[in-house]
Amino acid sequence: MIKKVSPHLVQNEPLLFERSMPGKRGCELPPLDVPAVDPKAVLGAENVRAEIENFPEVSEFEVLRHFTRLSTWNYGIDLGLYPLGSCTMKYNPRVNELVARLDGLAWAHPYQPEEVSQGVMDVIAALERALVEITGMDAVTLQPAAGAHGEFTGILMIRALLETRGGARKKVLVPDSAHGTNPATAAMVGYTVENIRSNDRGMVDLEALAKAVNEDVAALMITNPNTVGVFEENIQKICGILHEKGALVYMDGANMNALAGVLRPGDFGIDVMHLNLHKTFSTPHGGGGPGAGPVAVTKTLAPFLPGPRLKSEGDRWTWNDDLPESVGRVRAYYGNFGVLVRALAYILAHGNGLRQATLDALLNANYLRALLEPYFQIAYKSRSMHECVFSDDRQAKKGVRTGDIAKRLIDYGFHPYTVSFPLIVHGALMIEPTETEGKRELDLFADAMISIAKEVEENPELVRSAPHSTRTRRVDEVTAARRPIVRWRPEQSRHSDSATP
Amino acid sequence: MIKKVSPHLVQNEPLLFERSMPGKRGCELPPLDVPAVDPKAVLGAENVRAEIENFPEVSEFEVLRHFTRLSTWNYGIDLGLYPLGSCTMKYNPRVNELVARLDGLAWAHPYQPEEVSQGVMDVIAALERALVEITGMDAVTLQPAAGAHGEFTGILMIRALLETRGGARKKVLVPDSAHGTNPATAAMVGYTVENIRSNDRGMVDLEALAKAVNEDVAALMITNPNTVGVFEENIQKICGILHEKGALVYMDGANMNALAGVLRPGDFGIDVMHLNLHKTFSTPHGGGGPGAGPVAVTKTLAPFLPGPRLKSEGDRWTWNDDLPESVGRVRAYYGNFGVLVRALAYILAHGNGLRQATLDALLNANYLRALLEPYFQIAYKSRSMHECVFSDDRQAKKGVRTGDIAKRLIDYGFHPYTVSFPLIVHGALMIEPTETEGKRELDLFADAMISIAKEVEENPELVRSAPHSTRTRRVDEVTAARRPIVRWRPEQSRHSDSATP
Amino acid sequence: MRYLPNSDFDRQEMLRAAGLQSEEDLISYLPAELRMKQPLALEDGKSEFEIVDYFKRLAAQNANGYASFLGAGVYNHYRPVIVDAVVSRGEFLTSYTPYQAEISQGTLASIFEFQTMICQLTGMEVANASMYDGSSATPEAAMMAVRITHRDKILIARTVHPEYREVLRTCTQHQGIPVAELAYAKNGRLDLDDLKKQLNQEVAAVMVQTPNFFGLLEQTKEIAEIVHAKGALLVVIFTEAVSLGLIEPPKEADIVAGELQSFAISPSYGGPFAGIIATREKYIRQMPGRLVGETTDIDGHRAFCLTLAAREQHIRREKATSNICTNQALLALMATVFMSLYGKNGLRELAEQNLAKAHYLANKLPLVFEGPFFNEFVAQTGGRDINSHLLKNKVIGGVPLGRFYSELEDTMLLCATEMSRRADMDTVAAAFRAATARERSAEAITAND
Amino acid sequence: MRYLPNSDFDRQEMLRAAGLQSEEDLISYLPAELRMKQPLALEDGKSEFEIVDYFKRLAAQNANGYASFLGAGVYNHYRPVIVDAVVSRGEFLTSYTPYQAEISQGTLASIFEFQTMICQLTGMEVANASMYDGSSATPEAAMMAVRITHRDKILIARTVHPEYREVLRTCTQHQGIPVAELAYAKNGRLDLDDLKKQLNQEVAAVMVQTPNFFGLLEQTKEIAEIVHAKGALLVVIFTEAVSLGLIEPPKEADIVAGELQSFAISPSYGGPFAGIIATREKYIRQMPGRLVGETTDIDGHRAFCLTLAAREQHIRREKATSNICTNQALLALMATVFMSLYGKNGLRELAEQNLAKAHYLANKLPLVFEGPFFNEFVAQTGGRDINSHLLKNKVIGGVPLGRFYSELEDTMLLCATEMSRRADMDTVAAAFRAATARERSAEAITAND
Ligand SMILES: Cc1ncc(COP(=O)(O)O)c(C=O)c1O
Ligand SMILES: Cc1ncc(COP(=O)(O)O)c(C=O)c1O
Repeated sequence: MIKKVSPHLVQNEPLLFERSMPGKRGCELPPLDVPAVDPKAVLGAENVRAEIENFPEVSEFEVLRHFTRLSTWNYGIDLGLYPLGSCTMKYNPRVNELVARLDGLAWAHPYQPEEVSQGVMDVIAALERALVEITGMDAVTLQPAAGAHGEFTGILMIRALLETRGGARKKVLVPDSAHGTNPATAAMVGYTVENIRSNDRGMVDLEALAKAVNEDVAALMITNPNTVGVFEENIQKICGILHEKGALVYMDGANMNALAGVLRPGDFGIDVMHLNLHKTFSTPHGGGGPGAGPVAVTKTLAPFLPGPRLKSEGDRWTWNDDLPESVGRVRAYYGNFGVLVRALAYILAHGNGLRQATLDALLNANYLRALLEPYFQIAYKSRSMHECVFSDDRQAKKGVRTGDIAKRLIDYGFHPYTVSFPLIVHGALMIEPTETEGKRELDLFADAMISIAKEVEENPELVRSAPHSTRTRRVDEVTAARRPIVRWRPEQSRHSDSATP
Repeated sequence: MIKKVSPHLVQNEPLLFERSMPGKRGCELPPLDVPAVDPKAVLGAENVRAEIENFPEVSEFEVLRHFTRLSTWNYGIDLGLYPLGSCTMKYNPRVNELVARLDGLAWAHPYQPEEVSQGVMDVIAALERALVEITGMDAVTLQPAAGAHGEFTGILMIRALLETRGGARKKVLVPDSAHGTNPATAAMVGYTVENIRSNDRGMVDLEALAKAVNEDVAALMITNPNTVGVFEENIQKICGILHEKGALVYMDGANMNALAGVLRPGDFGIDVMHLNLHKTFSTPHGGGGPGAGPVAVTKTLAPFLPGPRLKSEGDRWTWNDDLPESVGRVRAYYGNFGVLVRALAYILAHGNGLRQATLDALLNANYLRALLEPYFQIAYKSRSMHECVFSDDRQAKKGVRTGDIAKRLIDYGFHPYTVSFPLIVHGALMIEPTETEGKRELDLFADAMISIAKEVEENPELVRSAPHSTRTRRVDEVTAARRPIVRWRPEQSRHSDSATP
Repeated sequence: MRYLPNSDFDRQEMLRAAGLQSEEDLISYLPAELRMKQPLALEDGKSEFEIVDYFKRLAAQNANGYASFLGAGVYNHYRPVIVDAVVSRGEFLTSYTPYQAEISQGTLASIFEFQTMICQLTGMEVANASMYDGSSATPEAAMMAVRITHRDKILIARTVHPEYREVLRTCTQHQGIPVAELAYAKNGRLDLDDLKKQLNQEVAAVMVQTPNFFGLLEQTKEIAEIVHAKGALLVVIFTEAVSLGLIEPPKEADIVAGELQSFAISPSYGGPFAGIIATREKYIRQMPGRLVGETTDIDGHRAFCLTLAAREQHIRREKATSNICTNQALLALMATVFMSLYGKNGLRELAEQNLAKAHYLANKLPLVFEGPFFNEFVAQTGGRDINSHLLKNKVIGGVPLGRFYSELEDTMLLCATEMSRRADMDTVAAAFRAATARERSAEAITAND
Repeated sequence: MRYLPNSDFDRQEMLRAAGLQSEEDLISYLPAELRMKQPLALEDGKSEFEIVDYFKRLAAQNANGYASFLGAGVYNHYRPVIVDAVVSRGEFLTSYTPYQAEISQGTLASIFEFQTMICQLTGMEVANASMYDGSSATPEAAMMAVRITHRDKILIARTVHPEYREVLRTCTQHQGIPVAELAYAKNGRLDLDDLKKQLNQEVAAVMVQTPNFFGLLEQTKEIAEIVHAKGALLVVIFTEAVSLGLIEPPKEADIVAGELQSFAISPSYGGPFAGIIATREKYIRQMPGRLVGETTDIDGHRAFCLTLAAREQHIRREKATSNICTNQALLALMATVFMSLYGKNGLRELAEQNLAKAHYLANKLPLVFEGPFFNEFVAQTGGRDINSHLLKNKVIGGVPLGRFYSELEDTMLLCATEMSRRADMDTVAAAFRAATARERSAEAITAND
């Protein structure tokens, strides 16, 4: 039975362009307090554009109402459990939004004089310190804009280090369970990618790894706990194997939410790693970003960090650009500062209590696993950390796949888990509850999953054709890709949609 | 056909008490920086309470999610047209929320020294000035907390004035079309109420009025435009009739949205009036408040205004308490200041352009009237100002009443109009679109109303049993009143509601 | 104009549909002599940027970032961030009185929770959905007592907030409800002898405030016994809701009238706040204000709706229990969120911190009264202008009581809350000490002359 | 802890259900030598009040309420209030990449609107859902050009933002993509002769920025002709999106890479911002980043979904067009709301105000370059420390260019926007004049010696 949601109504809404009407606007300017200039005169007529064709013209209230209505078509963590595995969809504390918007922080210009920037620099320094402590590494850069960007930065540093040691080498090893950004990153830094298979416990196969590691290998990119939520128990051995051949170990720290306060990658033998502040440190996912992907490194790699770096000079901070070994900037300015503020606020809120948050994340995942294991095929028997991954094997026999179960969950009032990832699990259901969910919500989720498992037995078509109760029903992604319409044009719209007037 | 909304899902949510679990909390305090004291020691054991029984214990995120979910069961102006007649449900500009929260305003204490309060006092002075200009009256008090409170203040002042003229008199005249607060107010000030009937044009019947006015009459409380949206064209004569007998005229200014920038009550002969800042001046209705009900008066009545009053002393403001004729405070401090800030921001935004806003309000109402008149019985043939009032006479023949049509509108995605008020209209449908609605939304509303009119003909039961598509269906108000349950108690809940886990 | 969604094109079409030629036709039928000939003497409409700029400039002219020891009915408590996150949701902010229950369950459920928590806090059986504020709840409670007892006299303690008493007088003066005041004793609490003296069979209600205006706890149990013995009702008023986290609730009261500003409502120069009235179940039909009740919908699911509207003006008109209509729903929602966040233990800890801070400060100052106090107390200034001195150091001292009580000319009412920093309290203590020292040395000089 | 909803009671029950004895059992199987023996060397968790207080103190250490003439890729534009009202809605703020289209139509529809408006503004046919920022969009555009042309050399104008060029170098250095820079002419714009000289059949793309780093308009039409004649692609970069309200869009470009910070994204010490890449339809499958497309649901209603995922890392892994995953959706939403609010006419007026303000200020200062500029320009300081003088008056002057261009040691880049007040511009002008006057009188003194 569906307990968590009830049918209700949501407002329809056309696209802005369809709402537009000549002469309207939603924002006005103060009167100009200097003489107007003739654009054609100062810029040259050829440089002045005609009006922006079809650009919307809408009043303020219509804009607010437009986006408010659109928002009601969305699901967010604020509405309920969002167990999207590998994404750590935890509560986004609202105080973090407040502090990030304080004038002195939000309106700081990256080029304003350092003497009137000590506060922002202090934020950066404090966060670097905290992340060093949490990871057990030696130094951190906050420049990368997201996890993938951090990976890029880290692999680039490995490359730069290896070059000083005689050559960049050719290959990066990536376990077959890795996230897609890992191989994509290696390729962007000019490496070829070699996959390492996982063993039947969901961990890197040591033998396969040992065989693959040679003087051509620059690094292994390992995720720990890995994408099946399992701790790589041989992590120290793995690092040893790589180091023995002069290769390095990059750790994808997307799953740091399983470790903070309990284990430190710095103790594993990791050389470089990134963190996803929008995961472990609760900065909002915002419909797909912004994120931040700080990179933590050992002392050996520290000189290669992107510049500039903060340096203390007496009692004040200054930016140091004089970094001869640095790989160079990976982006303009100093990183996604506004995201850094939020992450620091989150760390301050927990302090050394981060360990409890981690334990709760593990408990929630293990609790769900225990409740669901009777109904779904667990991918690996190994112990789970912060997420649990099932396969749709049992349900597939009835012709129902993980994607169908996911859509049916929507009818039950939940955002689905991560579908079909990691690739090594056949029809994966990857479930990460995070520590900010309580037992009540988890019980409702387990009930829903179990109920769906029964539906699969009794009425698989019901599941295959889900969702049934949403404003938008199953979306035709195939047509979207076959003949892409990626912008609105007058009269071209594909829809026959009387429901959006 | 229902165009404006689609079926979707909303989250269920128990009451906070049902969510509560010992040991949780959603807010923490900084460590105490002074020695703790033993409450029993300093207060006496008998003065220290036991724990607050059944008081909720919930974590921060649960609180946020709880109220977010609850919010999705609501309809607000932000979602669509809210044509609640007499309530002027217009857009609430978000900038007003921002400025009302500026530290220097939101954290000003009413007893802080005047030398560090000049900014807040300036806000009050500026709003008083603007309201004097808009109403054409001579002085304004911003103290009253809402319209009804303003009425009370105004009638009290009339009483005080009349007492200086030899006696408070006995009666207050109230047209039968008046809002319920008018007679209730008169009673609270110790007057008996005499109803004046309206004529067949929806206006005060001059003859009936003339007959009723005598030396026992203290005042007439008139609404203009009145509650059927019609301008009292004889307003000057009406004032004359009252004044001739030494009585005064109170104007309920709830409908000032029809006048601002076009007509000024000060020119009608009005002695006292109130404004509803939460209507005409767009401060948010907030689910039922806060409001503010400034009272504007003629010079004659000014000495009776509640104190303290602002007074300028050189280049600064000071509060003047030395007001021998004042009726006294009607509330502590200086009024709903936070509401005043928002109203002033709204007035600044329009400035002298308020006239256009008024004209748009009139246009919207007249447009809707034109579209609906073929299907619904207009209450009076007189011209409409900012709202139009219909009767359900035609639909009643099919057994469908205004309340049923209202509930059916919900299925069509609209908040209903005001139901069954004013009382003089048989089965009233009182529709006030306000100027912040655009033609598109009005067209959808008219379509919905017309469609319902057809449903009444073809399938009245469909309308009588509406709404059909909301999370909560028609609510049993009779049972609620018969055996009132106005608080939660463990195990007592009336519901059999598996849908709220 | 950015707030007006109709374009000129829309307007033309709509005028046509309404059978009108021009905008002027919308008003041309109105008495010509009344139609404004001149535009309003207001400036041109301002852009959002200018509006923000204007108010920022005004805001900067007030105390900003000052430490403050003002209380006296308006308290400086921390406002958790979640509160604004909730009340900024358009679904709460831009809805109105929940007449249409089917699309107002969010507001209704939250008011039901509010009513319940107010009962739990005050020890009463029923509570309404809000009054304008504590000061206006005071006469409403008095009039309610008059209706219940069919008596008409009110006794109110002088230790009730002076402005509340003034509002009571304003509201009762023309209703034939005589109001008399009860003296306070040396210890700053209601003088029980004066109460006994003035109390008689004509008295509908005795009104006291606890903690009272001087911050002291009134002996509500003893008072109740005296009052009830004469068949009158006891109305207990509170201005500092945080005290209810720690202090025995006034269960013995017949009506409780209070102010919830302390619960996440910013001081805002005195409003908007949220008052409440709570009482015993048997008096429910005499209560003013909105009430939400639990019921079911036609499918049998739990639902909430406004109830007992037969008390209210829109049904009963001149026979209503009050004329109140729009009240303070959004502020009540703030208070609800606040209570939910602090919860059972948090609210107690909050109250304990207030107690500790106030006692820390009080211990360093010369107190006027001796009784048990919560987070406010009266200190002796000895006629010295301590406040001006503090103000120069960006500290706002206490409320000088001379303006309300001529006999307390040389005193001030100070308040310390969880927001009061120890260092600032030490500054206040030092100012008191310095003033005494200055005077002593001044005396010394005078003596030496 | 307030963020953790499980009570100890819950935890015990859950442990039992999971077959565990204690919390320790959740980790006891992990290598003992790796498990932390000590708690993290962080302070105890802080209350919300302390967190706010901490950041307020830090915020107060930065420039607050200063007038600023900094630009250089980060602009000081008014942020309409509606923007935060929209992005604060939990439904937008707390959702993630809209993989599950059926409950993400809000995000998807808004991105579709974003992509459309970016096309309308830039004159391109398709635009993606966002890149990290303008600087990272720059190498992405370069690599895209390499994929399209199967050539591997990049030419980039020295008038492109220096930090963007540095990022390009960082990203291309290990991919075998040589990057060469193109000189600027006396007039501060790309030196067309140098372009012609360096351009050859190996060049995949020529990258220019307009308005360029000096604020000047590049001659993109002429450049395009030269570039296209050699079969290379033209990549046009922009950092000041407001300019697109007024300036002819770079229709002749093959790829446009830009930064939308100007559209309601606060400077935030340099991020988070939102970059974009827009291009011609035929190159769509070589674009990096997310794309939203229009389709229908099984009932035939219009719907949106992520599309052409076959370009992306989660499908293509090492063969993906980029490794980008999480991008800048919420910032793109801010920009979308901003564009919707200003709309067709507002955006133009905004651009015109920027133009007027910048020209007002520029007219009073000694300029280094002569060409047409939008809202930034380079002024000659003559080696005088004008900025320090301004800073004392709470005015932040321009960006000294010596740090990026050694040949421009005695110059600064100034920016004026709609936020620049005339009085502050007059202050800047006066400081320039005063510096010259001081120098002249100093010269006079020296001459007299
Ligand atoms: C395991 C893993 N690695 C890397 C990433 C990439 O991080 P980002 O999306 O921040 O670029 C993700 C994000 O989904 C991930 O789950
Ligand atoms: C005509 C009229 N008069 C008076 C009032 C009372 O105003 P308030 O609710 O602000 O007390 C209303 C409010 O609904 C009204 O419509």
